[in-house]
Amino acid sequence: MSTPVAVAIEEDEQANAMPTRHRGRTFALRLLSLGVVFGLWWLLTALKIWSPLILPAPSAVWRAFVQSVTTDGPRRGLAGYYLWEHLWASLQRILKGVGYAIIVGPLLGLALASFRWVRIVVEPWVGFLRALPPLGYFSLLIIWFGIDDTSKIWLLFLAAFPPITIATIVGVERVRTDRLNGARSLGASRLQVIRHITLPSALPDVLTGIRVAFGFAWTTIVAAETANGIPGIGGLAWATKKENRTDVAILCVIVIGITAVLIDAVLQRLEHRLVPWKHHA
Amino acid sequence: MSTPVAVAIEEDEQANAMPTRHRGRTFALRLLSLGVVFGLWWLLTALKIWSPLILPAPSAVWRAFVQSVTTDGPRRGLAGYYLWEHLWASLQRILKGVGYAIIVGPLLGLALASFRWVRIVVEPWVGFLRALPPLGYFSLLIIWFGIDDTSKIWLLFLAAFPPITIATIVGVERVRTDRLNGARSLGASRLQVIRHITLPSALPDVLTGIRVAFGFAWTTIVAAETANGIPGIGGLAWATKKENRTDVAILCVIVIGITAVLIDAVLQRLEHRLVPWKHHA
Amino acid sequence: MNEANDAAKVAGASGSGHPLRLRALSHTYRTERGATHAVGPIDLEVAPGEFLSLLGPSGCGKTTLLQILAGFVHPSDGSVMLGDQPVSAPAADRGVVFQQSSALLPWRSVRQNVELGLQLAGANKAARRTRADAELARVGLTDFADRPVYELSGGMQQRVQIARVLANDPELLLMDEPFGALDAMTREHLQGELRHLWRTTGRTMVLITHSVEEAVALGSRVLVMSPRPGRIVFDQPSPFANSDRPLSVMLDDPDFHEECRRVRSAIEH
Amino acid sequence: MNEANDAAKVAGASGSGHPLRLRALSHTYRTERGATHAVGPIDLEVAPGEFLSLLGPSGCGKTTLLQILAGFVHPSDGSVMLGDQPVSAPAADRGVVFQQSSALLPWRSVRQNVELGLQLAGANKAARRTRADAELARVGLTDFADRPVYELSGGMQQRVQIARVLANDPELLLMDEPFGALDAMTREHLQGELRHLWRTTGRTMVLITHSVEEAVALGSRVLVMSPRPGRIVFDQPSPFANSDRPLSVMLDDPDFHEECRRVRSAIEH
Amino acid sequence: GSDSDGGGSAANPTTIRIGYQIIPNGDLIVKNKGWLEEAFGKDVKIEWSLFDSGGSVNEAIVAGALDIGLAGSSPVSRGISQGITYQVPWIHDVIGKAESLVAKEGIATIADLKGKTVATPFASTAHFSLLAALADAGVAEADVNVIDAEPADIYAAWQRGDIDAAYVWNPNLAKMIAEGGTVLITSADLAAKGKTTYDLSVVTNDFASKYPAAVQTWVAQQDRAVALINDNPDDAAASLAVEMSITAEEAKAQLGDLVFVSAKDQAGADYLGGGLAANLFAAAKFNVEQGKIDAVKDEAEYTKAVNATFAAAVK
Ligand SMILES: Nc1ncnc2c1ncn2[C@@H]1O[C@H](COP(=O)(O)OP(=O)(O)OP(=O)(O)O)[C@@H](O)[C@H]1O
Ligand SMILES: Nc1ncnc2c1ncn2[C@@H]1O[C@H](COP(=O)(O)OP(=O)(O)OP(=O)(O)O)[C@@H](O)[C@H]1O
Ligand SMILES: [Mg+2]
Ligand SMILES: [Mg+2]
Repeated sequence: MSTPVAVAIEEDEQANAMPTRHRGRTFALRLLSLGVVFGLWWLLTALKIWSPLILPAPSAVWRAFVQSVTTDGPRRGLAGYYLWEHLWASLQRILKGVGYAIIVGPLLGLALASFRWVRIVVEPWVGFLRALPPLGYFSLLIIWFGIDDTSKIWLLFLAAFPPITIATIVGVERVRTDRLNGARSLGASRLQVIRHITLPSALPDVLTGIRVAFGFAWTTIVAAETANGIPGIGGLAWATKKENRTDVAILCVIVIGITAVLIDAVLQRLEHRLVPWKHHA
Repeated sequence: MSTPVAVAIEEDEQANAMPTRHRGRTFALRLLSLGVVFGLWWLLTALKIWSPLILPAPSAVWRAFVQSVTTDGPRRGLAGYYLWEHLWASLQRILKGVGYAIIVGPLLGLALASFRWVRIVVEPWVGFLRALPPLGYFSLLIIWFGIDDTSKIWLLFLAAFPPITIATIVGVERVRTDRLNGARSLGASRLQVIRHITLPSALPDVLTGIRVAFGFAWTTIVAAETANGIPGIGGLAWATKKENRTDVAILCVIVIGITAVLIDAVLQRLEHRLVPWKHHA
Repeated sequence: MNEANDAAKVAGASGSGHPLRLRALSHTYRTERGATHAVGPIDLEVAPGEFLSLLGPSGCGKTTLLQILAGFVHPSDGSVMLGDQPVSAPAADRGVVFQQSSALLPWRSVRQNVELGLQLAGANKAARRTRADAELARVGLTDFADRPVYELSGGMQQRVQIARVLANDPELLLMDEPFGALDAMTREHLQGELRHLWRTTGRTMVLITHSVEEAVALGSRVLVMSPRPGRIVFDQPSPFANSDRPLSVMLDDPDFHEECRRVRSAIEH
Repeated sequence: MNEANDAAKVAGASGSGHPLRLRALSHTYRTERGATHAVGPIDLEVAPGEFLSLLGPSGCGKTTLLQILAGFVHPSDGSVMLGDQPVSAPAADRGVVFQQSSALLPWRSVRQNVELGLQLAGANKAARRTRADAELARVGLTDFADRPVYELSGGMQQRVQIARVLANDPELLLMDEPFGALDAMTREHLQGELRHLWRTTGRTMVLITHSVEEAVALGSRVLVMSPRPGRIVFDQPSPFANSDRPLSVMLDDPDFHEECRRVRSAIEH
Repeated sequence: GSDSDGGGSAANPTTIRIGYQIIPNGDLIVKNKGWLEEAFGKDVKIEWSLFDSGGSVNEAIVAGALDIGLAGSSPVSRGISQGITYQVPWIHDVIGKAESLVAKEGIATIADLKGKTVATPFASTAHFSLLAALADAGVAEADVNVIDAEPADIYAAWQRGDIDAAYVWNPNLAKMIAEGGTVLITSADLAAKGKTTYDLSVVTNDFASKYPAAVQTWVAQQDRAVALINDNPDDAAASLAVEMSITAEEAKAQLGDLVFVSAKDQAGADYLGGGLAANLFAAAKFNVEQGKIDAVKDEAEYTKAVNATFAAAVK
């Protein structure tokens, strides 16, 4: 209630509340910080402190980028595919893996937070699963789901659902008692309480969980694409890393990072649309 | 305020509130679920659907375990170290990596949530960083920090701090306006508000972030220990996986999972101690 | 739960319902910092259709008692029966107006908040809206029907709560200082509405209030609780509940003043 | 901020302070659902040491006005000056008792909550404790000093808030229905304390209340606001602020009643 | 070995940092028997770091974290082409039947692989051999679906029938043959056609020029291991079994699939004396043709990077 000084900053950031002047300045500042990082990178490579095999110059990465989007004789893009084909292949896998996690995570979290026995039995397994290194059990997924996309999507799903589940549990536990009691004395059944009170109340937490999950999924993409990962941006990074083509590996890392930042921006925008009442929860 | 029915479940789970009868039943249920999973595992291997190279029998993993804690002629444990030496080496790396993240994550999150310009400049980079696949940039860390523990600890740190930072930002944004305003009109300076209001208010979120970070650090341990990772439980898993000693790889995965569950239990207990007011925030 | 609700709806208009019985009711909060004996022992019988006013010093256990009646808190001792059913969980037959308005849902508009109970019971859209708009008009918030609740003032939020509970037509109405945050005029208006509701529907009502005048003017029976642990130290019928005069006019009646003075002295001793 | 605070502490006892000046003050909330002109325009001058009672219908903008005076909300138009300083942010010279008690800190005990302001100003432990215990005694919560605040009843939490602000000794005291959740006896006791405080320290006070009696009995000047957008429609000195009689005794004074009636009619028109 | 004590070329470094891999050859025997520690005495610290691939060893050497490392001829050829300043003083083994192209029943020749899926770990010697085998059989790489996967994952995919063939090494190779796979070609066959692959040792130029005596000692111990393998394979297998966490029988079988060459022979024209440099240069050219690397250096660079003097000096 009110527009107090203390949260003024935050409200400014809401896209539709931000005056154009601010947006312009934000953009300029970000560009500047990008410039500084690039400049530092260029400087580090120009000084030749380290071999270009470890930290290639921006120009080398740029050349790799050009290669990745062009055809030259027998070479078509990199590893036989154009950069966007690699990216799109990975993106599809991530969207599917995280997509399933977005369905399963909240449901599981809800079940864990709502039913004592489910929690006692299942929670340790979730805790167990969420700590397992993908590189340690990927072969099992391959034998179960094949070397094609299914096993990769499973791996991404397994990486993505635990943060969503945990966030949901935290969100559910945070729901105000008054709200639950109020609904029950309006006649809500247990399921109705979950649908009308618990779920919407936990929504901001679930959305945060989804943001974290997307980040995790991206960090897992290389592991998921170590087997039959071409086309795939992670598979490309892996294959070229093994060949010590650091320029391509860095190109991949940059593309992955930028894509992830863009997805996160979309998610944050979605959050503003879905839970405008977040600060009044 | 009060002990309403709706949260009775949850309060039951608090260790000090749980009657012994319940604890016994909890234990029995968990043992049962463990038994079911083991039974399934045993059945799957007894049916010999897949080669033991992919899913070794429980007995094979048990033999690997015995090997890992015994010396037999020239063989000392596995890969020259006993199981606990591997585990302890990894644990130390994780504790250090996550430890630094516990210092940096909340501070950075606080800075990001409190200062508009910091946020505009730094947040995209955090978003960038948290999506980067460790396998994609580990070589850079090796060149910068060497092949020994430092680069591994950096990798674990880089994996652990983003979830803590994000959780802190979310926690800070959630602080009630009344609380901030109240403190300011009691004379709190900006720093005092952060110290006395913002930080404690965000503490439950920060702790959740730390739990997520620990889990994530464990998933990264194999990647961190692909180079010069012996002794180390992830290094052992990776080296033996390459040799198709799946029994050892699965042993490592189980040890990692159990350790992670135990650490998480300690963290949850800590949470109960540190923020008993969590449900009244 | 739904059966009870339907039964209440049928029985409601005729003024009948179920008697409320409290037997050796007592509650102690146990926390790490030790135990707080908040309320009881209390023995009490409330006939269907009574309007109970409950007074008592701050912290004497009024809210605790109300939460036990609502089914939110399990008493550590004794029992509560509504008719021949023990009260052990919240249900639609007992509506609650909370002391604070944190029970409202910020993702719903004011109207949607008021519609909640009807929606839960499966009423159709048109019926919900008609009923909600009627209740919103009753509490004077027609203009704010489409606003989210967090854009309302404290008193307005309190009125949304009242409308929400009234729309649900419970057999027993439990109110924890519902008019505490309201200005005199709005308050008097809502007091009138409440009294009208009570007279026409014959619902049983329990009203916690800090205003002796309000307690005496509205309640058909006035109860006063002792300081913590709260017990009933005063329990008398009030003759003014059936009067048609608004509170401001009653203030001129010496009988009314005399009654208020008696209640006040019960609180102070 | 600290200087102002210290200055206030010295100046306080002598009854001096800074005048408060509102010029063409007005505020409109802008949200996605459109604009709500909540309050104003208001022109007002408050001399140091005045006790302002503020009345008005629910939703007329009282809380908004108080939040502007506190520095929480930037008015969309006009200005507020305390002495020759514009009010633009919260500071220790203006203490605030909120309408709801959500400003208390659940991780601190009752005493630690009351000590907060002193701790922020760097007072030592012993001094803090002495002062906090004195304020807790004033509001009758000595027994609960070591409890966490969420184990207290609604009215008790409200009293913690009052103690917390009083311990900080602000030059200007802004109170949003501080006694709303209190029973008559506790309320009367705290009214007496507040009046005593005002008399002995000469602090400037602004009290939002829904009780016309309280407004007339405590305020040296009574203001009534119109329905939204709130403007000042009644502004008169009240002679009862300097009386020593408690509210319950004043109720027997016909002059007092007459005054209340005048204020009430201002609200109703 | 970065520590310089006195700078005299005869002096030993205070530490020698060695990157090893789990491959059944002399390096693991030297490690297991502690021969280096024995030969250098207490004043020199030997640091063993385990690596998972030649690519990682290349990285660590560029990072200055290693003095001596083990890598396959493919990564070494790539490393020289990319300008890593190291040299090959020793050949750990010549890959024989240890790496082979194995196919499902019904695929009898390499030409039958057209339109089929073949897996191999990219950037490995096996990858190189696969491409060489395809080129040799006149099968265009584009006509075969060549996919990248780690050996363990290849075996998993093989079991499911997701792939039709794979170029891999032991122990997966042996498993796949035992489960009915047909060997289409082995690295030994390819060696006969001039496409030999090796497991090589590399030492940084810095280290080699600063501490030639140390490298000499190191090579001598490697030769001792080769002698042990050839003369007393049971003893050698016992050491390998410990290092590789497998049984002695398995270790012995794996040894049989590799070729171990003594120092004397290594110094000859077939190996360090000329053959290897030509092989590395040819591999680089092949890699450029295949689009795996950008450019080839002068043949002289490859010659310079192979150093037969240490092997020749072993008594
Ligand atoms: N955060 C907000 N966003 C939009 N409108 C608001 C907001 N807060 C208050 N309002 C509107 O401003 C008007 C004045 O509100 P305010 O809280 O100042 O009233 P009040 O006089 O304190 O009422 P009460 O006595 O009920 O507490 C109301 O109509 C309310 O709907
Ligand atoms: N959750 C709790 N844990 C421990 N003690 C509690 C809790 N809630 C209330 N109490 C204690 O129980 C007693 C009664 O509280 P209750 O809220 O019922 O009082 P009340 O009569 O409603 O007071 P008020 O008029 O101030 O709202 C108080 O002393 C309070 O400290
Ligand atoms: Mg109460
Ligand atoms: Mg208000």
